Amino acid sequence: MSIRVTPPKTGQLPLTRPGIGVAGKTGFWRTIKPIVDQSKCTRCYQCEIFCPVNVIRVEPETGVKIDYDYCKGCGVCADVCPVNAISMVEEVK
Amino acid sequence: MGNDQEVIYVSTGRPKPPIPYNMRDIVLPGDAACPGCPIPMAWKVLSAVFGEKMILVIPACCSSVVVGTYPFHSLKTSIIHVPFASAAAVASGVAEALERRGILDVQVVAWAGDGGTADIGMASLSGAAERNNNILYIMYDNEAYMNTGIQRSSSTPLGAWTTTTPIKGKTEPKKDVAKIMIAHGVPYVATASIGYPHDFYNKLQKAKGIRGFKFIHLHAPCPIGWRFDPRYTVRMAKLAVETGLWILYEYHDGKLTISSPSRAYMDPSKRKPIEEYIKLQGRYRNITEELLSEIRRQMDANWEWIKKHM
Amino acid sequence: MGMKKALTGNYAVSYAVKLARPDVIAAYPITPQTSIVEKLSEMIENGELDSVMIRVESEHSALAACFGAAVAGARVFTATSSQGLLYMHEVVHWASRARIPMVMAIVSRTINTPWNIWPDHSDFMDQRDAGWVMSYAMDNQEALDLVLQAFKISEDPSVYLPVMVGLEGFILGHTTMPVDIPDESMVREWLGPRRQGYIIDGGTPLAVGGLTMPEDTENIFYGIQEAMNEAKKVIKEVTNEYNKLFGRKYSGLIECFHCSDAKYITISMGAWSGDLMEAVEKLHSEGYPIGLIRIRYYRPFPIEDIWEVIRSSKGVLVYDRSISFGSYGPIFTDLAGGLLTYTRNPPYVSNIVAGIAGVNVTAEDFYKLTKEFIDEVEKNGQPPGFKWVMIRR
Amino acid sequence: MLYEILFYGRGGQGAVTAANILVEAAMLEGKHGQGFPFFGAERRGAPVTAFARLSDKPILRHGMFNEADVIIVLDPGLLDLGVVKRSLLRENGIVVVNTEKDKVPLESINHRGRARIYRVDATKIARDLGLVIAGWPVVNTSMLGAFAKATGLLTIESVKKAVMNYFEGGKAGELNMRAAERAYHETKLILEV
Repeated sequence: MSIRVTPPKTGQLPLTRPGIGVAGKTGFWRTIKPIVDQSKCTRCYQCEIFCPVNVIRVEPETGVKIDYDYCKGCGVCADVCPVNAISMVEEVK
Repeated sequence: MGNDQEVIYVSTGRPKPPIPYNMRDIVLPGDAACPGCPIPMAWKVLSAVFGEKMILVIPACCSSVVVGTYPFHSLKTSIIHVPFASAAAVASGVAEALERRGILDVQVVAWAGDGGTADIGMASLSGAAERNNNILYIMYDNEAYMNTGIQRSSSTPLGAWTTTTPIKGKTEPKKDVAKIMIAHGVPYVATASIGYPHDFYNKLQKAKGIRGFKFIHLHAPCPIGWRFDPRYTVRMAKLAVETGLWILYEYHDGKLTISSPSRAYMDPSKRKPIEEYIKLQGRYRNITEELLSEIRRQMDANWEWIKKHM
Repeated sequence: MGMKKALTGNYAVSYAVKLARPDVIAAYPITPQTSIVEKLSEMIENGELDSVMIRVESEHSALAACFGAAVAGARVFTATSSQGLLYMHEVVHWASRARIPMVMAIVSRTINTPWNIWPDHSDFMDQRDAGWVMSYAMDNQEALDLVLQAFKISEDPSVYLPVMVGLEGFILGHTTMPVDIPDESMVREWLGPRRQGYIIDGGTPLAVGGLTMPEDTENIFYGIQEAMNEAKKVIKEVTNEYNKLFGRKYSGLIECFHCSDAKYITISMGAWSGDLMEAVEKLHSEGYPIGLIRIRYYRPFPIEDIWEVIRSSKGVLVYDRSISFGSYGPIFTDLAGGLLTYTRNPPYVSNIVAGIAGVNVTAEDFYKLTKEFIDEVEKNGQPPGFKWVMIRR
Repeated sequence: MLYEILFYGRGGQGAVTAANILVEAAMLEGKHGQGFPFFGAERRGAPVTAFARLSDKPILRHGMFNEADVIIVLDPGLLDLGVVKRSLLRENGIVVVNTEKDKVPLESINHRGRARIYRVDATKIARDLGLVIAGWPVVNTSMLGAFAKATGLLTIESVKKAVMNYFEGGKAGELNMRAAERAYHETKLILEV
């Protein structure tokens, strides 16, 4: 079975492609901000695993890195951290 | 964000092995989910198992909004948005077409909420299950119609407030869709929780290796609809398991097995009091003692059922 | 080699589908459509047809499964009637707005309640705003030919819209007539491989149908209107090709009968056009300047073609076999509205709604009604307007 | 010239099949045909009607009719029940009845002017040939042989070939063909009015 995929000669298709920031820079949504005490971090990866925005990276050498451009400040990372290395602080803008 | 970069994890003596971890790949930052939403958490686990090699078939639900607005979407994978009642049927069609074209390394995933599964999508779900179409159906269960603003579904638990059960709370127990699917005799049924990604991951891996119809009932607390602080999404999911209210198990080859996170709670004395779970949620703020005992009674009955069928 | 076979209208559709070789068929039984999918199931099980049949639990799922398979690259087919079509209506819109080529046969039956299994056009007409190319057969041969052409038109890059082919239940669906079945290898060569505008098969990450803002959505919908306009050309090209290859004599969107010197024109669609044709023939032989336009394609509505024929006529009588309650027959409203884009002074246009719920309208009835229309216009110089004619026997 | 033909039988006797085979036979002679059942629900044992049209020109008209040029009665009991009388036999019409008797009650046929009545014992032919399915003698193919003889509108050769095509050869095809052939020879004119 063969298929030919040829774009239409008329109109736009209702198609979307993967993109970062589909809802904009979601960091603007934040009212509280996660701050990491790297000295406490045990590299357990819980924050990275659960971060719903996928903006946390746990680097074996340097510890937790957060992309604040997109972090929505939900606080899940702070709650799942078993050693309280992450605290939520008032966002100052 | 370096969503394209490949990261190799080096063991640093962590207590638990991490998820093998393409978890970083598919979910792109900046989606339209509410803060603390469990949906992208679950997608990260799917990502770890299937990578780009999945097609999500999504009916009307929060997820159809979470992935964002034309001309982009927030997942580095394929999605077919479909009418509310049709997820399992569309997925069946996609699976048949792929098989016919010899595409065998792509998993078709019907990804629907509790409304799209337990209510409006029930007939098409039952049809696809009975036909044993080669799809993975995941019901992410946030226990109400959250996308339209917290209306009662048949999967809303007893006593929970919603905008359509505004004063008395829901007066009927939660519909147990996993048991309905077991009754279909499909190859694989499991319950899972966003609080236990390793367990969810293992179940997805198992489902990946099974031909035919697979169903996973995924418990997914919603901070907005359940009225709790978004930071507690994972805690809430775990509490549901730790109190024994949500039981993780698998049904495979006609056998029912309790999954490891729930195993300890077969012993009622190990369970946390259900109040610990319920008191954290605004949707239960008017719960009565009578209802609490009824919830306990139903939970015990559920445990009994599972023990009997193990 | 092609061959002739005595086939019911439903079987003629099944044979057309067999020639088009869809990859996936999904259907649900409903009278009077059922024998199409019964025949296709038999063809699949005895090895004549290499397709996958998804035996779904509802019409909603039938079209949904076809939609999914088509998005993933399959040529698909389904068929339904009446309540089944209404039940799948949501997905009917979904498929066209996703610009997915597919073909569906509608074996017309009226809409309930009360329970009634007999044919009129109300189920078909209920889909007229759904963005599907819509054709309607007059006999079993045309049912077969329209289904084959539907696959070609649907998969044309200028169109990329789903196509539904209508035929009346029983009157064609269960009636056996000689049907010429084209040669399989010629059809295969002519149809070519499945074509579509995009594919979602797990290759390049792509999504269809995600949330879209009003302006972008409007733009996407405007494309459907453009595609409909293009479809008019494509339909004519496809019809001509098909005529040449398989020895048919179809014209494009409409078929004309005794139109060239007619002062009065009747317009109709479907099997009863044959009965009307007999009446027109008789009136013509009696000296009445009367012709007939038969609508083969209802969407896109062939207003240009009709206008060319009726621009200098004195009166037009539209026979509709369905009713938009509180308004008129749908062909009439399409025509009357369309005419005003050409002229301030259209010919007298009248509308007769008849044959509702399967009531039999014969050549003799048409003779009488059409003659009355002409006599009335000649006598009163007034269009007789709208009439719902209930024929009692 | 267009001929309209009615078949009266009981559900399960194959009246509709007879109408369809008639179309096939017409097609073999380069003629045009239509065959169809009564539009609606039918139940086994209950009286059924099937319809056929036959013409040397394309047939434009559609749908059921209750005036016919030819009436084929598969079960003589239907005459007594008054079922056949519901339709009108046109001027110079022909009726073919499956019966062992040489007399047919004329008052059970609603005819307009001249008519010819033929008979054939299709039940006996079916029994002789072992054409019995679930206790029912299969008479429809015999009646087609009788149709060819009584009307002359189709040759017996086309009818036999159409029967063969319908059954796609095989023993059933062979037996039914022989039934049609035998009926053709055994069909007799019994009344002319």
